[in-house]
Amino acid sequence: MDTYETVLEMRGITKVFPGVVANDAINFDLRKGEVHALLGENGAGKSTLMGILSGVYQPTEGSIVLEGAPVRFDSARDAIHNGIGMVYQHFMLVPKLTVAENIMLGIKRPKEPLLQIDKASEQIVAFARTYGMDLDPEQKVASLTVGQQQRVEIVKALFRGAKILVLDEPTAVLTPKEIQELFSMIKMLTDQNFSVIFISHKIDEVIEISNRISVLRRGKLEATINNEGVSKEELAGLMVGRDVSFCVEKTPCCPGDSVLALEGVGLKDREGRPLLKDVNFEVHEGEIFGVAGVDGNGQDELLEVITGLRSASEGSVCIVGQEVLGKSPRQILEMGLAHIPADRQARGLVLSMDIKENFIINDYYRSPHSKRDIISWPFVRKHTKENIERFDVRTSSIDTPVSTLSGGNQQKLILARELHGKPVLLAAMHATRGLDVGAIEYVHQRILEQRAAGTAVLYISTELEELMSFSDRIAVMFRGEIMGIVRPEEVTIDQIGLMMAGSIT
Amino acid sequence: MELLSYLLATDLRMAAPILIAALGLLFMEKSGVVNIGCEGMMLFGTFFGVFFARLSGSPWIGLLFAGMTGMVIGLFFAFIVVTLRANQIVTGIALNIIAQGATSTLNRLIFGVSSQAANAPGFEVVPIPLLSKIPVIGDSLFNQMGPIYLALLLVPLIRWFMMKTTMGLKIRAVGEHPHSADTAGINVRSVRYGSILAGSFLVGAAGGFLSLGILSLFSENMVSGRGYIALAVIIFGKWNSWGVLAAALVFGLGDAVQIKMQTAGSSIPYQFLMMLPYILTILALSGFVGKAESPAASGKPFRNDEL
Amino acid sequence: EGQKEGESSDQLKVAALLPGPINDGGWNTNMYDSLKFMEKELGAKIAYTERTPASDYEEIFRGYAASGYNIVFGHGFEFGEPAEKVAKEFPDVTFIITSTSISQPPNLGSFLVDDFQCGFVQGAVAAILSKSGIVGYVGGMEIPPIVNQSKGFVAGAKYVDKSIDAKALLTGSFEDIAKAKEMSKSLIAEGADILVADADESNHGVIEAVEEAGALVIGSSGDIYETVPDARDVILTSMTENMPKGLTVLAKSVADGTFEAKNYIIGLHDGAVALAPFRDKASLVSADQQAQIDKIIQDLKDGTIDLNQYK
Amino acid sequence: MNRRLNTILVQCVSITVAFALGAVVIKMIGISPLFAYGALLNGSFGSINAIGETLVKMTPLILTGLSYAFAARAGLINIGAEGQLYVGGILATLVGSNFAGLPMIIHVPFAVAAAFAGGAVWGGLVGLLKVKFGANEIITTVMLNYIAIYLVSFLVTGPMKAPPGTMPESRPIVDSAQLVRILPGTRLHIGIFIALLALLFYYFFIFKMRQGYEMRVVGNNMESARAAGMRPQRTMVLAMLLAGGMGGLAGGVEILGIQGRLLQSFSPGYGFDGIAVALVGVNNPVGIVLGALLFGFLRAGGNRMQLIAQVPVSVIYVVQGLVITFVIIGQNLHVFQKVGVNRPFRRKTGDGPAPEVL
Ligand SMILES: Nc1ncnc2c1ncn2[C@@H]1O[C@H](COP(=O)(O)OP(=O)(O)OP(=O)(O)O)[C@@H](O)[C@H]1O
Ligand SMILES: Nc1ncnc2c1ncn2[C@@H]1O[C@H](COP(=O)(O)OP(=O)(O)OP(=O)(O)O)[C@@H](O)[C@H]1O
Ligand SMILES: [Mg+2]
Ligand SMILES: [Mg+2]
Repeated sequence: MDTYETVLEMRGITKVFPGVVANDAINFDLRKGEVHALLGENGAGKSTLMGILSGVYQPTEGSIVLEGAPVRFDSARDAIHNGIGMVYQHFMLVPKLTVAENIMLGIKRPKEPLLQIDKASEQIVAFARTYGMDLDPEQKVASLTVGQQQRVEIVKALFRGAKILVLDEPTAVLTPKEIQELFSMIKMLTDQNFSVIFISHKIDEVIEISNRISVLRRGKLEATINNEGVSKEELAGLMVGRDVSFCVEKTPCCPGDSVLALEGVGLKDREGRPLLKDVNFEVHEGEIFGVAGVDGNGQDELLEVITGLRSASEGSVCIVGQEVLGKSPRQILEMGLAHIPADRQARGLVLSMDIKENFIINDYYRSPHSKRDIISWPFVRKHTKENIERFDVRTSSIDTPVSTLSGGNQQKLILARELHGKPVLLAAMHATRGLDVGAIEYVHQRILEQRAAGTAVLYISTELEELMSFSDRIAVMFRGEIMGIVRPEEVTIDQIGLMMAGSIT
Repeated sequence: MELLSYLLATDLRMAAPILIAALGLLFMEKSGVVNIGCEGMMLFGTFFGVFFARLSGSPWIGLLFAGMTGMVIGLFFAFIVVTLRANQIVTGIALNIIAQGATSTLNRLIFGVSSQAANAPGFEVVPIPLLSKIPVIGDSLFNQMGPIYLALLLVPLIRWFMMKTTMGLKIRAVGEHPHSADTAGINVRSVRYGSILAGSFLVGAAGGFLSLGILSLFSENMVSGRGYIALAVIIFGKWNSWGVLAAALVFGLGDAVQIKMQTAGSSIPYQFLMMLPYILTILALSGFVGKAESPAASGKPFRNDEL
Repeated sequence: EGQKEGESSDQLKVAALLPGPINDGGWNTNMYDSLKFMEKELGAKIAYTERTPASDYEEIFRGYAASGYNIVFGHGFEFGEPAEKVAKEFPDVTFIITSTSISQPPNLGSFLVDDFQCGFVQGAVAAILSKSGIVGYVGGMEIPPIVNQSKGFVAGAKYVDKSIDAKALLTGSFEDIAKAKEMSKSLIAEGADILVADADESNHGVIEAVEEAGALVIGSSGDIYETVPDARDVILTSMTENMPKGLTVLAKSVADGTFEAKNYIIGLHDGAVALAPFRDKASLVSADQQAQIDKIIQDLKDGTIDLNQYK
Repeated sequence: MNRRLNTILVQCVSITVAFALGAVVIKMIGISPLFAYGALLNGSFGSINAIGETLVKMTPLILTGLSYAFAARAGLINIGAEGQLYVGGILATLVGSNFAGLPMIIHVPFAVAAAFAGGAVWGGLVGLLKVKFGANEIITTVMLNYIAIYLVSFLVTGPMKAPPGTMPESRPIVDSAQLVRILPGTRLHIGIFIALLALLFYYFFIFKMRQGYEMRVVGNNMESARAAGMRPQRTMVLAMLLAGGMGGLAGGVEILGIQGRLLQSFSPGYGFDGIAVALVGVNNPVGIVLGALLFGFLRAGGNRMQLIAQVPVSVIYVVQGLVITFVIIGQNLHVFQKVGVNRPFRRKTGDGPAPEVL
């Protein structure tokens, strides 16, 4: 392939937000049938650049040239009509609407005031099939798995005639199998001359899927390189501007007493369908116990049962020998539980409140944080400041609302809050989701420190590589059941992948 | 039997203005707009309904203009809550206060201060041939005023519109998740403007029906809280037009029963009878309606430069 | 308006506090008309506050008194207490409260229409003329003038005929016309053929119901044959209370210095309260019936019927 | 800060525009706007008495504003201050018109506490219905308003009616339970201190106390609150209890300080104005005072406008409505500035201060 046809050019794009230059004179081009990856740390400006391409933002400077002609997108609508299909980092689907309704939203079909949902559904199903996807058009989006939702997003974009597909961190929420499916779909699309812009923090993926790679750092384009023989380290270096180590340096595990013990834990939903079935395992002091599985196979419920947010219908859960079932979340926290929830914004933080207020959310009611129902803010300020510094949360002040922190810093804040007091048990889920390599490295180190200090760690994730390199043992969940507990040294990723799909070792 | 027929007829009549207003509110709510100023909007409708019905000699024209008045007010409301993204509740409260003052002022400026209320030709009962002869329900259901039939027709029509048309889908999407709608190329603001205007037409017309159908005159503050009740009816009816109908009927029934009990010489203090519809609502809400889910973006202003 | 001859150079200034809007066609309009009448007859300068909030009675009394008004009316029993308070501060200003019987020399008197008596006549007339033997009364809020009149109504009807079914209903509001209309319809559906409307603004609702459902209406507080000419088809008669005249006489007595701080009651005996002629509906009243009505009125005037025993 | 100055400037301009529009209406009915506004100012700030009146009006408005604000902090929309005010009035009257002979130092606090308790019951009921049955608080508060108003009507015409006579009013508040007037020649009474204390309490409770902190967390993100071991249901009930209590206090101070006995429909809509007070003041203590000042000014001056300039009450409503509208417009004019200052949008599943329905 020597003669490339350039379909899209972004020239000298600069975007200034108050106080931040999110994009700084970026030149970016996309060729027909290629996958062009956009790599960069959190806050490097990737989403902003794509926001400009999709008409959500208007650039401060610079221009967009589409198939040779300069264009101007004043709204998402303009971009869509020009064949730009955007799949956002946070999906833009309406949960209460069905798949078909979501896909039909905004399709421009003049003179058709009626939905004719049945006819459209047929078309959608047929259309999706041509790209090897199965969709149930009548299902509500809220009831789909993330992977399925992503497919809906992609079909939605294609159905509207997108020629250029932008995928913003599409793999962050997928299982390995789903990632492979996504990749084969991307290949199918590029074979049919669609062009794809692929955004990710994950260097391996980028290397696997893309033809060319552009690296952004702090709003500037560092380099655009052909994906031939570039090394992981090289890219990582470009991304963060320093060397990054990829191996988790881990001392051998020397597990102590059992800290968390689950026996025959079962849970049913309102209709009586099992969410958890006979779950048994133990996590010991100084051990990282990984839980692998495709999202929605009971991990959420498992965590909820352990943290007391939900009550199991049978079995027993013990923390250091004490029964947990029937105890309130607060009582469990007081037993020494630290909790990193799956969705930091939904369940971990209160975005509109400030850093110190978020920091004390577990301890605010007890001395020395408060005395006789009155919060001692001077202590809280001092305490928060110390720990914020210790955990390297970057912020100008502890009085700023958490909503202004980047994702990485939000996660660090949660770590600072949960880990500063030497927990007995750390239950974490998706602790590195959406974070850049630097931040992931940081989170891992902190958790390893805890392990070294004797904390038992329950680590739920969908990232198999991470689990393999990071955990001492791994349990694989499928439909609410533990399919097996393995040691990472003794299995391959593929074997775990199979267990995640329901086969027993 | 006669009692039942009577109750049904009274129920339907008392429910109609609330129903029409609630259907209008439903449009707005579906697109994520809460209009607590419904009371005021209705009041404008009552006044201009009478005004134009007098002018033209036709209650239908009065009703039409009552709706259009609603739309003018709706445009103003939309500008403040959609374009300026102001808090919808305060705006609604301001609207209520203005309406109370403006309609009274206009009434006095136009019709003068007299003990003869500004009256206008009202709607007549139009019995539907044959159907109105059915025992019990015939007399109550098919022996009503024109707009009541229309209001009843609107119920399935709006349901159909929301579920089966492209516009309806857009409105639902905007109310549930405006940002998704926006990125899907839907102009969220226009959709909200449109919903507010369409809804305001109905709310205004509901006022018009109160002053031209239930009565045939204008008198200051005659809406008497029905706008607030319409808001409750939406929630009670779970944002579904059939539910709204049912809820409006519950209120109407409360009123009908209450009136009936007073006429029958009940010894219960009349204040308790007046409370009846409200107590019924609370009980119903706590007993079997349960948690209702509003459109997710309900009441929240939308800005499209956030992503 | 020019000043009347013989008056001192400073014009009489009269103000009133009203609980509702001046155009309610009932209680409040009565006071508005009275003020207008004083303006015309006495050349008074008039002012009024409508929809006076309960929290501000006292303050508004004080406001008028302090701004040089000679007479301040409180239009309703509820104004009594605050007026008593303020009256002490302004001995030169005369306070007159309607619909109550309080007095506080030297400068606070009251003016009461005998509502029970009005209701009694209305009830009697309705009972005499009713064909169905069922008569109704629709009142507004539960306040003394309404309650008294409704009790009088029932007493009057029973006085004529023990077996008559006299139903007295309250809407609980002067503003909810729609409810008044439904109530009246309901009464008519129960068989009532004559209704008394005594709910101010909501009277319009009663009248509409009567027009639609076919019955006759008796007005209260004023002659609705004059004030609601459109409804003459269904108007039987009214109890007229000539409040403008009565109040103007009082105001004049203040100007003349002959005002006494006492309770003035107006009723049939002094001619300020009367039953309006049947006019268009005279054909419905037989000579016997007319005689019976006249007798009752006469007996009330000279005290042959002692209403206290019915209260 | 520059921005604050800018905000104040914008607000001044928008209020001026509102009054200018109001002037057009006043002119239309044939009254000199200058004269009318002179009366407005004169009636609200023109004399000691006028200032007293403005403060008298502010007293219940601060409290009903707090009623809305307390609930809003826990993510609830309380339209029920009006009803809470009525029930507070009932209880204040029950205590205040009985127990003659108690020393004032006991009787007043007792009556005020009763008012608080009455409102708290009325508000707490909303909270309970919400957490036990999921009954939407907007509806239940609206319904309970009507119920309370009819309840008062029933009580003053029945069980609580002053013994002789037919007047629908309760017995008067006895001297020992009346709130002392503090400024000679005005009606200003110690209720204003009760309101200010309540405001102080609000500030302290919300920002310094752990229950207030809980309320804010629950109001902003219920899920995070639960995960942190809080009990959102209790917190919501507590919020509604306090909100109701504030509404009840408003009724109490009004009866004990101004009206002196219970009458039907004794509130001129303070409960509804309170919503606007809190919203104009963005639930912030200083904002609430300013909001109450604005409304107190309009109410006190409005009376005077009717009394002196003979501007009909309906026109006064128009002017009031315009002022609120333009204050809202002024608060939101920044949307016309080029770049938003807000945070980029994200899917905030359980987040944002917005309660489930707004
Ligand atoms: N709406 C906005 N207002 C102000 N600043 C913004 C806005 N959106 C983004 N920024 C700024 O632009 C920078 C780039 O953000 P962007 O979201 O494009 O980064 P990103 O590369 O997508 O990060 P990530 O990998 O975490 O998704 C951020 O550092 C932020 O400071
Ligand atoms: N409105 C804003 N004004 C100024 N700076 C902002 C604004 N919004 C965000 N930022 C800055 O943007 C940076 C990154 O924001 P961004 O939204 O890209 O986070 P993120 O790392 O992408 O999180 P996630 O990966 O979870 O999406 C942060 O440093 C934050 O301080
Ligand atoms: Mg991001
Ligand atoms: Mg991004």
